[in-house]
Amino acid sequence: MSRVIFFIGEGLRALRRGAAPSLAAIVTVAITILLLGVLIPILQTTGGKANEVRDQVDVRVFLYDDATQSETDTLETNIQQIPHVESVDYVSKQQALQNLRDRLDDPALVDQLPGHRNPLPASFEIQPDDIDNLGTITSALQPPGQNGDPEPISPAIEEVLDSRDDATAIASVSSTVKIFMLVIAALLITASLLLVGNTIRLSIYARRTEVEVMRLVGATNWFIRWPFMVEGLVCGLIGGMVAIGALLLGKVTIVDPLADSITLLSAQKTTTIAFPALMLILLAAATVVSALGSGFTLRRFLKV
Amino acid sequence: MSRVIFFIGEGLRALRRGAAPSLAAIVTVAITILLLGVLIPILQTTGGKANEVRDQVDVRVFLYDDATQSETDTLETNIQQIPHVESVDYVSKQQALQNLRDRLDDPALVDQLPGHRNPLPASFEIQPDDIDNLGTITSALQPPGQNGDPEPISPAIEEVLDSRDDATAIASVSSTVKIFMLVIAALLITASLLLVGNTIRLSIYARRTEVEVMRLVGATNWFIRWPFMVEGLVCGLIGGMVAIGALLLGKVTIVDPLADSITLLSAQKTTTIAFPALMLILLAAATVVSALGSGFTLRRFLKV
Amino acid sequence: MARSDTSTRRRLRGRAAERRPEHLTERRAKPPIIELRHATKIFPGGHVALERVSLRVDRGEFVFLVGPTGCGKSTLIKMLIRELAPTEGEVLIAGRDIATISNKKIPQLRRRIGTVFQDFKLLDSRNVYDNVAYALQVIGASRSEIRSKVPDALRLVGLGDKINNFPDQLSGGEQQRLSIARAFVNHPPLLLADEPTGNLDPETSIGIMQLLYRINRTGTTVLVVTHDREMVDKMRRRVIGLADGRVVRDQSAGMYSDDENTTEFGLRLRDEMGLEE
Amino acid sequence: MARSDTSTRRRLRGRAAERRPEHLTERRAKPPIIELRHATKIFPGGHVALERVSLRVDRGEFVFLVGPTGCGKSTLIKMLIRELAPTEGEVLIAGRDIATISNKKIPQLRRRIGTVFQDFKLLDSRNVYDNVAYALQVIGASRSEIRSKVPDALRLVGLGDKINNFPDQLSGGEQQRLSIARAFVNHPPLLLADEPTGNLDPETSIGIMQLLYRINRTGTTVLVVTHDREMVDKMRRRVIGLADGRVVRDQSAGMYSDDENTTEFGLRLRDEMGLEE
Ligand SMILES: Nc1ncnc2c1ncn2[C@@H]1O[C@H](COP(=O)(O)OP(=O)(O)OP(=O)(O)O)[C@@H](O)[C@H]1O
Ligand SMILES: Nc1ncnc2c1ncn2[C@@H]1O[C@H](COP(=O)(O)OP(=O)(O)OP(=O)(O)O)[C@@H](O)[C@H]1O
Ligand SMILES: [Mg+2]
Ligand SMILES: [Mg+2]
Repeated sequence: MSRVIFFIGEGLRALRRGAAPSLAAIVTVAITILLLGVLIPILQTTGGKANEVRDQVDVRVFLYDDATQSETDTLETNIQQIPHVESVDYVSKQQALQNLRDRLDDPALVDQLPGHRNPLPASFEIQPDDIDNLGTITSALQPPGQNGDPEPISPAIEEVLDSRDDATAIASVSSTVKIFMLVIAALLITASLLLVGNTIRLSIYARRTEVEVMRLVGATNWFIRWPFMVEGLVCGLIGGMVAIGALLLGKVTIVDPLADSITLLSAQKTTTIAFPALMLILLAAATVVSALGSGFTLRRFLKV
Repeated sequence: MSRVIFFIGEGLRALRRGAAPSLAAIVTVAITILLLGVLIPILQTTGGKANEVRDQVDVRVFLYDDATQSETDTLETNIQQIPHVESVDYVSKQQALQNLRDRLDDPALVDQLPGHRNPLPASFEIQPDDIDNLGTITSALQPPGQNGDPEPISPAIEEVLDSRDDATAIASVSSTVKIFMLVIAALLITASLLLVGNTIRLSIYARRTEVEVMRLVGATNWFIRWPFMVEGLVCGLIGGMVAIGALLLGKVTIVDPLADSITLLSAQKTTTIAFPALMLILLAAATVVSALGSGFTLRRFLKV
Repeated sequence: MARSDTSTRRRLRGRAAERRPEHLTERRAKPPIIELRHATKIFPGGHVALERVSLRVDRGEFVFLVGPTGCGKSTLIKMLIRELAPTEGEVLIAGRDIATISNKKIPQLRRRIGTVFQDFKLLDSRNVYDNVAYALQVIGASRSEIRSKVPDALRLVGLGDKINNFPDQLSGGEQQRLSIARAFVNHPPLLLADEPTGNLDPETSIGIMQLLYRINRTGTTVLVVTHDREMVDKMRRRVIGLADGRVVRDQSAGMYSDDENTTEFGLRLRDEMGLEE
Repeated sequence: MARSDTSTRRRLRGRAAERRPEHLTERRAKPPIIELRHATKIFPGGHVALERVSLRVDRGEFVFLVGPTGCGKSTLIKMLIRELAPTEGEVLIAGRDIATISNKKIPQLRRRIGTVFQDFKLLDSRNVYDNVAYALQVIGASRSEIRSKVPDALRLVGLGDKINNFPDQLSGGEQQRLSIARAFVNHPPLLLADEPTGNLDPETSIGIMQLLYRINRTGTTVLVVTHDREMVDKMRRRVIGLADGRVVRDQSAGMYSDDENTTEFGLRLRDEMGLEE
């Protein structure tokens, strides 16, 4: 117990004196955490967009404008019984127009469809349980008839369309975007680790003679290491908190006011980690990395 | 002259011995340059997208489907004579449909406009010389008639539409995106400077006793400083070259093969700096920053 | 110096009296505390610092190690605490070949050997008090033990009023004495002192030698490297002479009374060296 | 040591002969090379290291500075090269108050003063040769000058065969001699040596003292801090005694023949200190 107090006291010694090595460690941790805190949410949002695209792969069943309500209802029930169908959504003509409007950069274009005629048909949007089962569903909707041509299972069906051709393209684009984002995220995290490790290494190098002396007067490796780890932990904590303070400040003063006007920022998907959770993870990472980094780096100087 | 050779020799001394401080400086420079080299092009592309949006603000004149060719031609001439008009583009019905198709995430939606009826009208797209002159152009196209209501200047005109309402929104969104990107870029560059400066500071701190001894045996500040600056310069150069090597490798093996499938990557706008130029700038920056950083930081240790 | 601190001295002398019989009677029965067997040290680059050195130092002895500069004295000391490993031959401490001690156990060895380094090896970020305290902290001494022992040790070397100075705020001689205080504060059974009086004036040197003598009388084996020929001559203790990495002299200079007490010893030294008390 | 290197010695002696008249006749006309006027140094924390110290050292003198450990000798040396500034009073070098020298000109002052630091202050990342060469590089010496002077200086202190060692590969005494070589290699008009023989055996110490004496005979003023009372007694030069930060003794110990040459001097020292040549 008194050991623990001693190690903590020792760990704080360099910080109390405001020694250059600990300050350098704090600065590096603060900056890398700040960068991660800014860039990770951006990467997440971009990755989220890619996922959205992937979700858009579906089978659409377009209906004649004169399809009756009962035809439509029967069709919906039938569709729900097809294997591999995850969900079916009915999209009315009005809904279709609204969707188109939402997806255009310039919604006015739709409003100006002259005479306000609505040329869009009603449809069913069918989500497959997997992107690969698109074909099965399509064939179930249009089993081959007597002459070998596909025959729709309901007279209400004007046309069945699956995005099978696009599917492969979209799947590959969305996965390349995601891989790309993952690569950048991995790069960022590796870079942060290297930067922090590098600084810790140099900060211990600056005190290598002291470490050597400690060894020579009979300190065990762990006796030397604990205070350094406590110091690393505290530096990580301070650096992380400084960074998170700056991030919160930036969020409140810059991002939040803008969030309304930029969809990119407001589009927080369920796949993205919530901001407070991210901050906690970063803080924990900073603390653990610098503590372990200190302990680990020290090995090199404990050979005497 | 022999001075210069001496300073260069001295500057390379630490590197020749593979001393920890210079290695640390190289690592930090390499990592920050790598990050900048990856993130700056991404920021540039995003900023370019924002500019594109800004360019889309215009006045549209929609024409009746039954407008004659001569009516159309006359109208085009008239429009060109309106003040503040920068350019006029005729968009045929087919062109309009094609545009809509291009702007949708899911082009199939347009193809499925049932019966392949084309509901979109032909139109003129008028670019104002400035986003603020939209109103003037619109009024010139529809001067108030006798009863005070706007009267189109040609019978071919079904409707005149300007994106005045959107204009402010778009202008603000596009400028916020740009500000946001600038903020991130500034943050990145500041962070890089701080990280490199921090490492340099620590690397000189690790050798502060040597600097002190040099002072005590009669070395002038510049006599001490030059070798450190040469060392900084060389570390910057090596670190920069390592990073640029990695970037080129990454570009050739990862980005170029993907560029075809991801429009984000292939959309190199004229506003973005070309890749080789960026690399050169980064290399120069790394070299200059670490050389000057070394010289500057040393000041603190030259007080003896 | 220590002259004013009679209580500590009495305490030390008391201990010596208790231990004396054991260490006198059993001295020959136990293995020598230091033994070198044909120990050779060749530095990378080829310089032969020590060449087939063999010597034994028994428990409780007081030994001087002398020799011209660069003859390998510090190298020998460094081998005893395994800061350096011999290129050939064996180094035994208390009968054990220290090459066979695992890296993890080396701190245990070093804690039982107090070392005054030629270049002091102080902890620059700690003040005088904490430098000495560190030697107790590594052996896990309690806070109260540290609080009582450290000021005593510092008073004995005459640094009682410099407790809060950092090493770079001390004179050369003060740094040297700090290094000495750290070496003996945890009462190690073996004390190695590499030129402990190189930066001290004759009067203070005698005080330090007197202190080492007193520590020796409590049963601690003391090995002192020195260039102070006068001191060596006057102290009449065993002298090992090195030259060019070889033992060239090893004489247990007779005619010294084992029972001379510390005050008598000090008086005689001062007298013979022409210093008035 | 230097004994083998007769050519260098002859060269040095030749110079001495040329300069001698000038420095003997004009000695009193010029301002003293070192002058302290009521110099006081109080360290932050309140310790008074020097208290109203006044003294003059003329050009060409050879002066010993003695005193117990912690009495302020190194502080005085540090004030002479403006490593420390006096709290009160003035420090004049060659008649100029060094407090009035701008920070940019301080290196010029230091280049004209060779200093042997008590803790050596070697450049750890440079080998023996480069450490000495550095003192010539700072004054802008040519490569050929460096190539001829550095090996000479190293031979004079007996480090001719350690040219490629780094400081941490030298024994204590070797480091000390390296520091001495660096101090005199550029023939400064003033040489300050803070305990230059603390880590040396008596024989090597005499060699170094002989070297300092020889340097002094070329016209260089030499100030030596030492604890070696025997050496001080035998050399019969001026002795300034400090105690507790005050000058307590300043005697230009008479009866020494100014014209005793270096060999005679060395022989006499060895003889009087009981060392056979
Ligand atoms: N790391 C090393 N590499 C090469 N040579 C070394 C190394 N360490 C010491 N030496 C050489 O070994 C010899 C013995 O060194 P040591 O330090 O043992 O001498 P010493 O007897 O303590 O001398 P001193 O009285 O000057 O302290 C010296 O000549 C020194 O130059
Ligand atoms: N930076 C400092 N802060 C406070 N006190 C100091 C500082 N430097 C030196 N001292 C004190 O000033 C006194 C004189 O120190 P100085 O180094 O001049 O002694 P010295 O005469 O050279 O002794 P030695 O013979 O032991 O080298 C010492 O008592 C020392 O503790
Ligand atoms: Mg030694
Ligand atoms: Mg001193």
